[in-house]
Amino acid sequence: MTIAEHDVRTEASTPAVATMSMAAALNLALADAIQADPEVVVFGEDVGALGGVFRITDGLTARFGEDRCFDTPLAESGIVGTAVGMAMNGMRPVVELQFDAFALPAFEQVVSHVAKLGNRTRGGVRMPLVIRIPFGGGIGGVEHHCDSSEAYYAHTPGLTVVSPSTPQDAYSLLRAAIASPDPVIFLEPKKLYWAKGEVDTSVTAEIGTARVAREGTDVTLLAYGSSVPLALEVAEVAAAEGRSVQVVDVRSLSPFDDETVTAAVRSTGRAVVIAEAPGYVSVASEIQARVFERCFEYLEAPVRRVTGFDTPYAPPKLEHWYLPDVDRVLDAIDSLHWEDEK
Amino acid sequence: MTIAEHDVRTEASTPAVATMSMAAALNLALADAIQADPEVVVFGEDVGALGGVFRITDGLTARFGEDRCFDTPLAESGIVGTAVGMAMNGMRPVVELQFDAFALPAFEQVVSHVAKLGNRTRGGVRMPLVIRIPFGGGIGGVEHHCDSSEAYYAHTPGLTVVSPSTPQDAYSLLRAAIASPDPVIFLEPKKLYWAKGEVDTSVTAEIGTARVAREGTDVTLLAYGSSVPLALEVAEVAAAEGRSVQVVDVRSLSPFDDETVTAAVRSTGRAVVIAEAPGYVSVASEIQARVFERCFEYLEAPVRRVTGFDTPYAPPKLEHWYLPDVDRVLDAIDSLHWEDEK
Amino acid sequence: MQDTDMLPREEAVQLIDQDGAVVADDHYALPDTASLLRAYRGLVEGRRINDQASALVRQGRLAVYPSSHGQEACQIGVALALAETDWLFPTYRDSVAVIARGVSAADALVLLKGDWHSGYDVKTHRVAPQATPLATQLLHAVGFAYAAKQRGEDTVVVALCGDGATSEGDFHEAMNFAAVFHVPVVFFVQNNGFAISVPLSRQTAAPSLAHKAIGYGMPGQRVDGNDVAAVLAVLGEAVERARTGGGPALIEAHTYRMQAHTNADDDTRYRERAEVQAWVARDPLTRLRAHLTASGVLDEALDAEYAAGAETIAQAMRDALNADAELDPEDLFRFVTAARSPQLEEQWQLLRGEIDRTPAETSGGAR
Amino acid sequence: MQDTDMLPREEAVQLIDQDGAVVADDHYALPDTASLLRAYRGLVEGRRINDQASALVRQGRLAVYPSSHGQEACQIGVALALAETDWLFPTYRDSVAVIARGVSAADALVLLKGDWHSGYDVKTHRVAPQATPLATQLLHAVGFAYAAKQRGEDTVVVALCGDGATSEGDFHEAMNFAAVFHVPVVFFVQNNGFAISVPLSRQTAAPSLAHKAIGYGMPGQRVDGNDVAAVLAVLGEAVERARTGGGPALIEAHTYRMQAHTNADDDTRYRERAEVQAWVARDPLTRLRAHLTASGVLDEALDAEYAAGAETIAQAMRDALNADAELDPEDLFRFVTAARSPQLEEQWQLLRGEIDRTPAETSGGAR
Ligand SMILES: Cc1ncc(C[n+]2csc(CCOP(=O)(O)OP(=O)(O)O)c2C)c(N)n1
Ligand SMILES: Cc1ncc(C[n+]2csc(CCOP(=O)(O)OP(=O)(O)O)c2C)c(N)n1
Ligand SMILES: [Mg+2]
Ligand SMILES: [Mg+2]
Repeated sequence: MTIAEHDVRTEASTPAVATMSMAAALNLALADAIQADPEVVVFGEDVGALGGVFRITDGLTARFGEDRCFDTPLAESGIVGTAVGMAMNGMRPVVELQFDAFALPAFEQVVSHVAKLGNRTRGGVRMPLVIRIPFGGGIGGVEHHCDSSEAYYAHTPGLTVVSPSTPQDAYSLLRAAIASPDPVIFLEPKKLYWAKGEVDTSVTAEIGTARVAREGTDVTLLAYGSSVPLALEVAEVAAAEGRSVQVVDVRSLSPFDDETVTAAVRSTGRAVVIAEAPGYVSVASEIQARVFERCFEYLEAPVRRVTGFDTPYAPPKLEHWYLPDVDRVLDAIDSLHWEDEK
Repeated sequence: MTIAEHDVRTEASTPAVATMSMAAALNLALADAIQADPEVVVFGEDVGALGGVFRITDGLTARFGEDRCFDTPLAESGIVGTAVGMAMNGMRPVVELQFDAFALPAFEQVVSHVAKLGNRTRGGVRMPLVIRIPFGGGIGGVEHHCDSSEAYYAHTPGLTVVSPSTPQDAYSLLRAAIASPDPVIFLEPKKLYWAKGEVDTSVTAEIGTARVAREGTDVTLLAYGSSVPLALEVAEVAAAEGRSVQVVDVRSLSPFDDETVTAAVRSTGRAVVIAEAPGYVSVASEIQARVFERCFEYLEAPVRRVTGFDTPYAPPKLEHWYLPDVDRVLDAIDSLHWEDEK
Repeated sequence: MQDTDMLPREEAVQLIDQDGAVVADDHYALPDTASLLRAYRGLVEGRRINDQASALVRQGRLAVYPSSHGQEACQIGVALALAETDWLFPTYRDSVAVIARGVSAADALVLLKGDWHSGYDVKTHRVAPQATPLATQLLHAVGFAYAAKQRGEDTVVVALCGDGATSEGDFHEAMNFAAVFHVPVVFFVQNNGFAISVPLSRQTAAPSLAHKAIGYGMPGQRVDGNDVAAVLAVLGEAVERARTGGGPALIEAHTYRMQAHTNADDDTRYRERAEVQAWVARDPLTRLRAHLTASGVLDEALDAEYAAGAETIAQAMRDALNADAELDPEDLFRFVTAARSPQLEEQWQLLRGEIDRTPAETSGGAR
Repeated sequence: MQDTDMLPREEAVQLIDQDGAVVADDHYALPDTASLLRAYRGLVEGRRINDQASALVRQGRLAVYPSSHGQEACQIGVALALAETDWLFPTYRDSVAVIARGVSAADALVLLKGDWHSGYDVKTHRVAPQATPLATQLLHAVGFAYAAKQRGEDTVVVALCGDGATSEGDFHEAMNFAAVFHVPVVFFVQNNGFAISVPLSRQTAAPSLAHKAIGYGMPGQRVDGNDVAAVLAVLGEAVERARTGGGPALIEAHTYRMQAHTNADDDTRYRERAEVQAWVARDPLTRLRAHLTASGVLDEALDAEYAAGAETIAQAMRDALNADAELDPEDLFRFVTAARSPQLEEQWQLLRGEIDRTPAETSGGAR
């Protein structure tokens, strides 16, 4: 299936509202960004004629030419390292790394240069580049194709790390990421690529802000990426059981929106953090720790987290046991000292 | 200064007690391990004739020959990748990567293979290799020479991550790491290389265990690496002010000794985590989160952390403002709701 | 060795042309008839394995299959060039070589079926797990060979990768370590013209990939990768040189991936059908069949016998893959480290509790 | 270009021998007298900068200094071969080249003094920050050149690295990207025989580092790195070819690091004094002085004038480095990202509170 077949392509100049998949929204954001700014260039492995293994860059080369969207040799450090040089020379590179595990060869470039060049030069050189990574599991992929590596990036000072959970955020956050003067690690939940939603191209997103995805009064679920639809599903089930569940889409993993998150958890007094990645030393542990610290006086129960296990990602046939699911989150909610309730 | 000048070299066969620097203890552990097991090989950049930039491998090539300790081409992924192959073929490689930042080119090999090969092969192939990294700051080093990257490794399932804070642990933990059937990231706090202490070569260490470094009843400091001496210094100052501070040397960052840590914090009801690395999504956040979760009912105040800032490591002349110090830890302790005390 | 002796020939070595005719070569001898017949049988089986696996993907029994259809001369050549005590370091595309090395098809396909990350005992078959992260396994091969050399064993290691993988930093580091430590490794690059959709012209501007060898101080050679005779001759020479202390070598085999990258790929997006068609004439199987038939060593009966043998393997593949393996979720925690940490045990107990509470009829399958 | 034209010569190009005599070359012309005189002056200044910086280390004013003493012909050759609009991507060892490019010594040494991670405005001088992680900057150079080429600018980028750095994966990826995208980059490797303590024989088994070029499809050349005339000629040719659309090139300069890796190093551990001594005779300065003196263009008065000019630079270095810079701890938070995040602001407020509470007399220095 190609995105062109979805027939959602819109001219950048005409703000439009349409229902489309997250993949289509990302494709549209890239096309609009290329059109809006002559310095935007998209490159990586298989992003040209093929349109990317997930077809996110579908049609861009045909439409804008090799100068704006092109394939590179197969070398991730090379891709990120040349992007650094292009950014130093005024371009706004948007690179695709094919899967989380295949972003790892570029890790030195990301940590030692992408994250630090702006600081090193006292802002004399900025790094307005975006590294897009199809991220996470839940698609039955074999080893090295389902990892979640947000912790590596979020821990690294100087990097902005975001992950959308809706087509709207996919569009708006990607546009914001490309417009940002700072380097952005843009994590695209593979599992949600084909989930549809409404996209209004005139809506802008502000990096660094969380979004309350559902109101609720008893407990707050804090999630991002593919865990957001899971949290919403949990909220539905819990509602049927009489529990009012609030869902916050953290969205911006770094910087973090303490204001929204703290206010949300204080309002319910209970919280569960959900994420696919192994939980140990993770974004989930960070959220858990800071919520604990900032909401200590308001908590009815310890903040819990439901995450992937601290094991390598499961093979496809065991994936369903590995990933956080509705029951596991409900169990965590159940453990939040409800017996103390009057 | 060479380690040979310290004149602490001891034959492996004769257990001995002597006072020596951490550098000398590490050198001794390597020598003893080479002597004890014909499959142990030490290699990396400058570890041969030079004895390593920190002289940790001083004299090993001269004593045991090029077959047991040798220099490689300058390529960290190459060093770790060949170590993987050697381990597959029965060797026990102990590699040195020169500084935290220069371990990054090997990150893909570490995450995708070192950490996962045992799991991939259902234990058919084990990875008994040790990656030694001189780690952390406080030595006035220029950019890329003072980073703390334990979070990257601790987050990665399959890796064991340890860091000694005393010459005794340096010796015993390194011997344990080399003897381990699993891959170990061995983080050597540069700042402590020349600090001396007693080493008894007959003492063994168990990976996965924390160590209560000082008893105390009012508050628990949780630290590792170079933060342990800092915590002990804080405890001294606090004692003078009438506060009894317990210090736990976490030592094993993964796996983590929940038992010791939880018992310690429950006994005091207050805790501060100390680490040099940027705090966001860090080992410190993990410790903070799990202590919160496990000690919730016992806590008089929120668990705090004192860490490096979420900025690139400071240049030498600003380092003293960047690193956790006695005052900053004392401030954190002061914030732990003592006003509630009767 | 003169410096320029490390450069490959201008033209790839070919011993049997696409019509089955023998090409005279003043350096490489045509393998003997028995070897060619054995190779032919391997090609027949290899082709059948590829096609059966692709069929199993269509039937939903395999999650994914990167076929080596068209590249079987490389796959079989590699398997036959190695002694039993030698080691192979393959990639995801090298299932046929792995099977030809003695691994059962059922075990070889565990990864692609999705039961586990690798399904065979690497030590029994002397085959490393198939590597997915590109070029990384080349370094493992070097380290493995280093250890063998240190012990005085005469093991040779053959490391496989594709044209795309030569662009990775690890390719460079592996070639360099191998040359500096003079270890018995042969790097065998299957240049099939594409890295997924990216053509060779986007991977390199060099006269050939084999021209990289001199930059490390090892010999490079190019071979017609659809001519199993040439593959056997060139690889055989490099393996023997490595075995007798001559150090590493780089061999580039010119071949073509006749199908899409995997079933998930759509190769009509990036290459012309005419180009694919042109390679049909260079098929490794047909040319060797023509050669052996013309030489009178292969007749219809023998060919049918080989086909029947291949069918037996295909049947075993169907049997193995149509059966659902009993999977144990505790396996997730069993092999992460040698001893299970308290944290992992705690996580297993959580999962175990969930499993115990899951109604029996669904506990084995997807929730 | 014929394939083998990409191979370097058997011997490094040399235009002036170690005694100052001109070496006839049928391809490279000796630079004119004005250029040589300018280069000589650069060498005098470069040597003085190196020695002054080393002295400042001994006086505790610089944290560390990786000296290019002995490599000045490379440093100055590079600076002079570039047009003003060209760009230089240097390493930690290339301070002399950076200064020769127009950066003030005070600004160039900020990193090594410890005040900040880089001290000059890269855009004014068209010099990237000096790179510490080896070979990483080569990729930046390629990307930079790519952008220049896309815009139709005639900028050439020269990327520097050492012999050790050629072993890194990033070296390979940079060479390959440069060749595939045919960008105007010249890779200039200063092969000084050592990577800290590790000799060249542990970095490569190749006939020369320049032999790597053909494996990427670009020309490689070797030059006597202690002969500034040869460096200017060979580098000049490559820069001009790049400027006129001829694509990238790799140049290996054979030179020697006369001092330890840095002041923190002890080179007696890994090399014989006799070897170091042998290179004294090949010093880049003395041979050019001999040549220019013999040619009658340099006399004692002019030499003294150059020495005085160098002394002025040295004096400026002393002045700059003996003064303590006013450092602002808030800088730690100012440049991490374009806008300061609430988290960083919170952390700055924490530090600011501490600073406010610190007794005035200690607040500027170490606690
Ligand atoms: C480090 C890394 N980057 C990207 C990928 C994704 N990927 C899988 S196969 C492939 C193309 C490989 O091409 P080539 O090396 O020519 O081998 P072929 O598939 O043609 O056999 C890519 C990009 C990967 N597996 N590993
Ligand atoms: C990726 C990386 N690994 C290791 C180091 C540590 N290191 C700094 S300089 C050096 C030697 C470099 O040798 P070479 O490239 O020959 O340059 P030279 O110092 O001789 O100029 C090493 C190993 C580093 N800076 N970066
Ligand atoms: Mg290929
Ligand atoms: Mg060098």
